[in-house]
Amino acid sequence: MRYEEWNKISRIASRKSLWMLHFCTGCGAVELPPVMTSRYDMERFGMGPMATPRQADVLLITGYLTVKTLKRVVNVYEQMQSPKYVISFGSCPINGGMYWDSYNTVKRLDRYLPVDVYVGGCMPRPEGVMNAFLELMKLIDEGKARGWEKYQKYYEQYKRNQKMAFGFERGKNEGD
Amino acid sequence: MKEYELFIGPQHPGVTGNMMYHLWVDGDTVTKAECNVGYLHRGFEKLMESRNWMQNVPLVCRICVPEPDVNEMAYAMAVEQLMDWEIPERAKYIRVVILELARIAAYLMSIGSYAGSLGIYTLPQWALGDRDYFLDIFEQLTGARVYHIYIWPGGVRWDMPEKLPGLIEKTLSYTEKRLKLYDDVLFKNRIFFDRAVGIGKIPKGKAIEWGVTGPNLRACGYGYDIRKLEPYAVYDDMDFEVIKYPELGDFDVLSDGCDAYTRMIVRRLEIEQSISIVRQALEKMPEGEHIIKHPNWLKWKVPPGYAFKRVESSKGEYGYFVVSDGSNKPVRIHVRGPSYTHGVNVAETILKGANMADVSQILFSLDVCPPDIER
Amino acid sequence: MSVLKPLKAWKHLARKPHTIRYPAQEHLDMEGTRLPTDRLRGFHSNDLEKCIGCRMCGQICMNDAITYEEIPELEGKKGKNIRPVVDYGRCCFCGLCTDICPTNSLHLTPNFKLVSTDKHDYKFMPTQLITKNEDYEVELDKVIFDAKEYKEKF
Amino acid sequence: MKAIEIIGKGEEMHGRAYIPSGREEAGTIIKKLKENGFAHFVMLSCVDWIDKNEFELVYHMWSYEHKEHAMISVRLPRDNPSMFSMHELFPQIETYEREIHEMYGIDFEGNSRLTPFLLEGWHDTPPMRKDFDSKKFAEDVFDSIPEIKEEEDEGI
Repeated sequence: MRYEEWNKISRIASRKSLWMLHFCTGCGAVELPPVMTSRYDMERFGMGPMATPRQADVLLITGYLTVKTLKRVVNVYEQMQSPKYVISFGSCPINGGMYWDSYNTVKRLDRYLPVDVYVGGCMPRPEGVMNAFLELMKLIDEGKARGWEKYQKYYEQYKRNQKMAFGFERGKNEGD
Repeated sequence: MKEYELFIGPQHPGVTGNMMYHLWVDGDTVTKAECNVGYLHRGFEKLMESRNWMQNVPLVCRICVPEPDVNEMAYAMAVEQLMDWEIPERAKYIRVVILELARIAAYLMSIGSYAGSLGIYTLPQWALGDRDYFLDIFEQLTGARVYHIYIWPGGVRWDMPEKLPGLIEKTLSYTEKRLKLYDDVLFKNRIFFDRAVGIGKIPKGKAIEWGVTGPNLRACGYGYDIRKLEPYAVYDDMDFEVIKYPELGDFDVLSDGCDAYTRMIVRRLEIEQSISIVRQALEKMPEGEHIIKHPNWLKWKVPPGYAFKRVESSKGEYGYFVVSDGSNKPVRIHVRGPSYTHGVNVAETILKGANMADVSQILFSLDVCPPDIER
Repeated sequence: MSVLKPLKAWKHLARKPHTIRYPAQEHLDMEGTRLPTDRLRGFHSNDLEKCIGCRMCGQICMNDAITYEEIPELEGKKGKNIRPVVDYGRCCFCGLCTDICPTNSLHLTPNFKLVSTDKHDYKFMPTQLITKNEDYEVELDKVIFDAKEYKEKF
Repeated sequence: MKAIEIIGKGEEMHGRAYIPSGREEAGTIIKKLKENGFAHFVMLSCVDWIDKNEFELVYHMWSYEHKEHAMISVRLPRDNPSMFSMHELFPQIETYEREIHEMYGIDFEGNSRLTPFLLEGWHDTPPMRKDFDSKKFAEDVFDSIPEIKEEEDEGI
């Protein structure tokens, strides 16, 4: 079987069994329990929560990210197996949101991690969240959700930005 | 035996949100615990100093995610005190309704996640599903499911829609029916008796000194509730009894209090209490205005002074310390979150000597909510 | 006896689930009202004819989400010919901008669905197009800004 | 007001006792209040009065017996502020002191746990001080981070 065809089949298979990582990074995580449990029940889409990053496919950035969390999120993202996808919730990861002038939150997520799908709203309603899942499935089907390839390709740029946010290049905390 | 270090969180289903506990473990007994927070620190108090009095209203509700209304209430009361405003009667009743509904929703979430930590996965599905009906009410009343921005200084933002009391009554009676099922699955379940009794004990004489508040304090046998001690809104008009250990209704009193078991039973009983308060408030609600006229938001100046207002949230005592110097921006707003003591000092102390398998249920039974530790 | 009590949950096997099968089914509350109702604070809508460009919404917005763009087509109308552009990467849907609006032209609609792969789609000029009533005149459609024009400012 | 009677000074402020105190006597006042029913330590807040060049530490205490709230206010100079730690009286004061040490740079003598609490690797001015400009910091640090430059083409 040729590589492209195999790719296509694996995409169809992975689209129907996306496991999301159970990591509540911000306040958007409060709309995840309704999505995960009986009222919206995302298992209808074949999605389920997964505790370990090694087995998860989707990383949900639920809202704002503080610098301290970003370090963990980057660790977690790098532990995940490819193909892996990132969904960002709400306003904060797009352009800072409510915390646009805060000293401790990173404002634009796409400078540190490749984002596949953005959901609007503060909080996004569960319907919005489900729309994002459906959109991600569509993108995977079409082979367009390629954030992880982008992360590999521009790894140096992403690493540089992450280090800048963590403060290494500001020259103030070399000791860390 | 050799001692191991163990990190629980921030990416872990067994902690109550985005926080971390650093545990030293000997065998499977915890010998030392250290709380590591700051993953959700957004610098609210700094942000509030650079926004004016009205612009802070959408900000404060983001401090506690599962139950945002207590923040709005405490902030609004503090500003009203500084402005010397008397708010309309109807607004007070609507405030009680929404605060109690939010309390029920928060308790359902806490019960659901606690049951999840015991491995009883039926109850998270039920409780969080039923909580969603309360979010439906919030949406029709306030225009948003989670962050309501509804209690404003001077009243409430919108009047209650005419058909809403009917929906609330229907949801409440549905919840009452469901609570019987919860009892069968969790609160009268043998697994719960065997696992929760005597776990996570707060020493009895120490509870007040350690700053334990809310349901956790009432589970220790102290009948202290801010709704009774310092009645705000119209709580002095409502007829309710403070639930405390050992008055646990038709639930068995299996221990001498202060443990995970009693804390969860107190939460379960307070849902019924809240249901009765909502019913009373809906019944007694007068007609009239729902908000007083605000000054121009952009030029609104608040007289100088200190104000401290407390409300009872589902997690414990919430306090807002507001300092104004007479300008259009606050000098300082300090928030006292209930989890500040529960999550850091109390948890660090009572986790010592606990079994590894019980760490998660102790944290869920204390109802630690990291956003209000860090703000 | 309490060992057997949890097994009561089995009777739910025969019950109809309360799950909302979302893409196929609408979100209904307990009484059958369709949600979201009109009160939901979703994306903005602005009546460009009624708006006078007073910049009040931008002043009350604590998130600095509202900027203004000039629309030459509106020359000669009352007020200024600038209209608000909302950055939904900042907006928190609190609705203070709509409450302070002196002409009531800006308001929040129950429209909340916006899922996109491009973050630049989250900055646009709200117009009547996304309002809840479809029966407005559609002549204003042509002044909707293409979000891509704002790329460099974002 | 019971707290004012116990201590012998202070004023009433919106139904709450406000007791100004010196740096040295604060410990005795808090201890005395604790022994006289004010058993619940609510919180420790800090206010930065930059035009008077001083910090104000406010110890909030609540008495379940008298149903009364007391605020003990201690004013410290803004340069090299330091205060005695009171974590022996109430264990949770340790956490409040940790936070205030981090956010305002106030030193608490006797507290051995003044380690970073909420922030990680922070080497700037303590952020809650009034002379720290959060907006400028955010612009300097986060807005200066460049976008990812993508090469055109090839269908990534």
